[in-house]
Amino acid sequence: MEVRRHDVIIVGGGAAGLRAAVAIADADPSADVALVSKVYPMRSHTVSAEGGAAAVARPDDSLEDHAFDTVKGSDFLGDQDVIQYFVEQAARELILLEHWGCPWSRNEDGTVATRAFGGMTTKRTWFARDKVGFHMLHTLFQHSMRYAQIRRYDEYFVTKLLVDGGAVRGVTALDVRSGELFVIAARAVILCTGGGGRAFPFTTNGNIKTGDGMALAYRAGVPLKDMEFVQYHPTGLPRTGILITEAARGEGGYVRNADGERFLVERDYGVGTKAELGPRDMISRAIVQEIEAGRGLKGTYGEYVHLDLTHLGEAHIEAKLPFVRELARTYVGVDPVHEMIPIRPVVHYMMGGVDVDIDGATDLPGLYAAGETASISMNGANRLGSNSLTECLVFGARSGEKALEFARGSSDASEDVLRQQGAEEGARIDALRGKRKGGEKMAVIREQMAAALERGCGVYREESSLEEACRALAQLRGRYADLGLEDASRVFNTELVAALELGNMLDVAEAVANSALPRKESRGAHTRKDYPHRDDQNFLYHTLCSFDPGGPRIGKKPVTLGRWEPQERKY
Amino acid sequence: MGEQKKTFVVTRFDPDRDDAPTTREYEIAVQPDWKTLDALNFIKDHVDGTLAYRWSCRMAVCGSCGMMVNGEPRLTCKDVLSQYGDTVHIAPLANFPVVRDLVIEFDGFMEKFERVKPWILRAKEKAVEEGTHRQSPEQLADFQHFSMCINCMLCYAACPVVSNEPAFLGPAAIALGHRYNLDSRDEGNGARNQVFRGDGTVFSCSYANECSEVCPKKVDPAAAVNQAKIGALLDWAKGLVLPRGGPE
Amino acid sequence: MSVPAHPQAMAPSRPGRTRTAPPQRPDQAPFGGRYRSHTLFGATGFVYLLLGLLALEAVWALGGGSASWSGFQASLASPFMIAIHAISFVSVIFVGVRFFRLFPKAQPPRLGPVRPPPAPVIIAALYAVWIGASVLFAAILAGGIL
Amino acid sequence: MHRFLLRIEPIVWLLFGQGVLIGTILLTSWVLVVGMLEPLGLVPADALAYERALRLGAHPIGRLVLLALIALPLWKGAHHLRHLAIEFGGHARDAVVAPVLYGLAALGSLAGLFAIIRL
Ligand SMILES: Cc1cc2nc3c(=O)[nH]c(=O)nc-3n(C[C@H](O)[C@H](O)[C@H](O)COP(=O)(O)OP(=O)(O)OC[C@H]3O[C@@H](n4cnc5c(N)ncnc54)[C@H](O)[C@@H]3O)c2cc1C
Ligand code: SF4
Ligand code: F3S
Ligand code: FES
Repeated sequence: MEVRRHDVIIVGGGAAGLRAAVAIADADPSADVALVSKVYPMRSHTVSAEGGAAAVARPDDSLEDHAFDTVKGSDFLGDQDVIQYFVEQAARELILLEHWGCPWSRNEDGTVATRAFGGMTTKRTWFARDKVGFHMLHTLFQHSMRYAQIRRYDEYFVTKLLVDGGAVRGVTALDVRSGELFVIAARAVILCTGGGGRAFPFTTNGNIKTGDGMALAYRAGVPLKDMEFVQYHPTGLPRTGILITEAARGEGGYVRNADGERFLVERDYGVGTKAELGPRDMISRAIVQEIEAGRGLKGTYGEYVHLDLTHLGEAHIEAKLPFVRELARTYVGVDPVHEMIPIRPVVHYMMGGVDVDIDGATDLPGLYAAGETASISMNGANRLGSNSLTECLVFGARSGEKALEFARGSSDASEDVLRQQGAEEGARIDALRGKRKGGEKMAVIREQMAAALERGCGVYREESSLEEACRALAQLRGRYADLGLEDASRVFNTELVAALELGNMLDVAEAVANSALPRKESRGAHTRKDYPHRDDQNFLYHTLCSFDPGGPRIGKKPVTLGRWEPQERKY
Repeated sequence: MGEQKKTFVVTRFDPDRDDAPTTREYEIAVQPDWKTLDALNFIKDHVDGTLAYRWSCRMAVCGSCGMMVNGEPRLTCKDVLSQYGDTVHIAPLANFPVVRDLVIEFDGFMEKFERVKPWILRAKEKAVEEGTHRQSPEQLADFQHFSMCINCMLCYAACPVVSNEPAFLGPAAIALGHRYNLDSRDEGNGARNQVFRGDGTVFSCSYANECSEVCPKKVDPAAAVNQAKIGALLDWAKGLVLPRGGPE
Repeated sequence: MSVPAHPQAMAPSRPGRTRTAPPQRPDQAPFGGRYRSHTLFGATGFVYLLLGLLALEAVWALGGGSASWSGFQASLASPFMIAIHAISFVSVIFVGVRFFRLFPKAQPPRLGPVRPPPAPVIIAALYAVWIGASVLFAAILAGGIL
Repeated sequence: MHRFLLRIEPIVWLLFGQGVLIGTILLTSWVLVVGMLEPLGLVPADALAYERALRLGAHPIGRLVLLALIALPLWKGAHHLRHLAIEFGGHARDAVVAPVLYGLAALGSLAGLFAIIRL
């Protein structure tokens, strides 16, 4: 087995991973960075983000407002020291991106334009038309190509973290192209593998978002934090789950039920005068309630409501939301200039993730995480739209710098240990590849996992459905061990990769359901029918979920408050 | 709902087993609102787990799902299935070596892409403290559509020059280099124009315009390539009278 | 069905870690469907080369005195030569129509502070020049003026 | 040869482009009148008679136009045929095809220059 050595390994080439790589390369031009990604970096799902990235740029805005909006959006579960650092660094990061070529949309005077976003009190979301993630990712990727010291491993799938002597020593990575397993050794590893929305049936997430990094850390003994908080985005397309960006509402779109009513205005759903610009969790709940009250529309793929942009006019839609128009036309056959777009809440983002501190460091020395895969406790119980792209940059950069510092101060692992662990992992992968025709079907397990999550961990949850989900997922975990695969080829074996991803998603799914069960309150994205109110007395803490062969173990971690004490979340 | 049977003739190639690509047929029931990718995913999940292809975003933005559908380069997640008859041929993108089944070798493009220096080049980097550059909406409009490329490679599969001129930088790489040349924040024109005139020269393009015809993102790479020729020409002429300068 | 492309087409400089199947050209290349117009455009190269040589012969003949000029004119009067010119005429029109459509977008969005006019204006101007110059030049050649 | 071809490419392309643009504009009426109408006897007999033809051609502007009419189509033709050869026959023979075609265009242009000086 071949062993490659680097100073730092970054797993993931999305916004967080690329930013971390650039930060390391800038901090120390002699540092040798490996950027390992299971897809070519520009395919990372950051590419699909549409709406924008938040940072205080206007003179009439303030860091304090941004921080408070974020704290309040998080339903007071965000750590306020982290949020403070975030808002301070946000603008700097977006300016850097501007210098690197990001085509931000502009005001007439040549300054960067900003738009309104849900839960933000003012226009502070930077945008590049409605392809923000696309432009940010391509800018970052193209900029990263300048640095010769960033060594890319494109289409290498990381299967395991190598731990020895109480510290992380590297990873094993499957070269998807050749089917060969490599040991990549380093003194620090940063996980930037994105979220895991693919475990759910209806999601805005792409096929690659399978929670790999969360599962890697979890299996290495690092707890996952706040996994019960799964953000549903109110405006996804039925069936595909493709996202219609929140900017569609930011630019003035309305949400209407079957009777054409703007129910966010007509009824009290807690969004107050913000109406369509309210936060995602509240609007998602409002839509579900409208549908349950019989005011939804029925379609082939379940019930839905309407997003109405027709009053905005063709010119405005073309100027600000051209991609929304393209998506609606292509995927539901609707031209938003003339017709309303069918929408429903779909899984969008995981607030939870690998438990890290403000430096992105986990409890396992040498292991760091950033971006959606990490839970740095900035988003708490509910993320505000347009905060997470900036989060990827701010904490991607910081974790990069911290990981580099750590790597400088530690020593290399012994080659023998690495080889041996690599060989064991290689045997596991070889056993999985094309094994046992006629075992459990992958598609079946995947669909049942998604169904269990949807039933148990949807927009609304309750004791019985959560218990059922935990049971069903544990059982699926057992059946997964009996998976049957057909493809025995080494070269570009996508079935093998999908099987590894399914295993990761099962870990994530179990963590979500088991973390949600004991939280007997409603907070942010976690809404219990049986406990409809927030309970700061008993539940103002972060949930930790740790791996145990007998099933997930749940623990607690205090929330860092500071400037703001919890108060009722009203808009 | 209006289910319909269609036969998919899919190119298969496994270097471990096959000398050359073959085809395999799958007959499945398709839904009227499916894209071509939905059919492949159905086949993969329910008929033949060994079929290999790339995809991720299923919303026409990650650029990984390009294939030849009935001989035309298409982004399969955006390609409406109902436009085709009872038989649909799916093959890997033309003009690329094939790794397996519908998966093409992408590294050749990555090399070309890197050569055009697709990043901001300046004699002196601007400090973060100075804030953002000023760039008017018109200056942005100069290059914006060239920055929309998702690297899906459909243009390479359509370009008749790419078929025979292995060195040719090709439409997307040139469009992205040109995008930076047009960016008011960039000063790397000279360096990129040298690349444009070097091996893989922009002048290899014979303005077939098919790259622009097939581009799913309306990047209009043909415009970029041919604008780049004028840029490279002017820069060359300037080089005859003035000494060369600018960042590398 | 498909024709092989250059074996090195889009191949990386260092071959990948596994064997690949060679690149194929698009099915219709180079004659069919979308490539027909482009291939014909390229083929007008023959016509232009010929017309350039004929123009050279014409000027050479003119420089050689009255007799050689008449000889040249007589050679053009053969049905074969007239047919050649008829084909050439169609080719030249085809080149103009195809190229003038593609011309505007090949112009850089700006040269220094100068921006070219919008595409429809450029196309209109090209056609105006084409037709105007042709009428004028034809009138001169046919003895109408000068 | 490859290096040399790369070096001259911008100028060749410029001449090619002008061949397409100016060449087409000039050739339209040239082919129509000299190649078709005149041989068919559809223009007045004295229009292209030696005296008048020489007077027009020897005028400074006439000389320029005639040079363009010879050289530009040659470059357009040579460049297009080179591309056609690559598209059909592949790249291998380009090291022979390109010099021959461009050589022909260059010689033709020189001959054209000589021819108009001789007028
Ligand atoms: C449709 C959509 C729209 C959004 N819009 C917005 C918005 O407008 N504003 C906003 O702020 N946020 C938005 N978000 C959220 C935001 O885009 C994500 O949180 C962010 O892009 C995550 O970036 P990342 O770098 O953490 O991960 P990703 O971009 O998902 O990248 C993950 C990387 O990890 C790699 N990887 C994963 N597993 C492995 C493995 N096992 N081995 C090797 N590599 C691996 C992948 O190849 C990939 O390169 C949106 C999200 C979605 C889905
Ligand atoms: S230019 Fe268009 S066709 Fe070519 S890679 Fe980019 S997006 Fe795809
Ligand atoms: S198809 Fe090819 S020839 Fe030029 S115009 Fe496009 S690059
Ligand atoms: S799957 Fe991303 S472009 Fe088609």
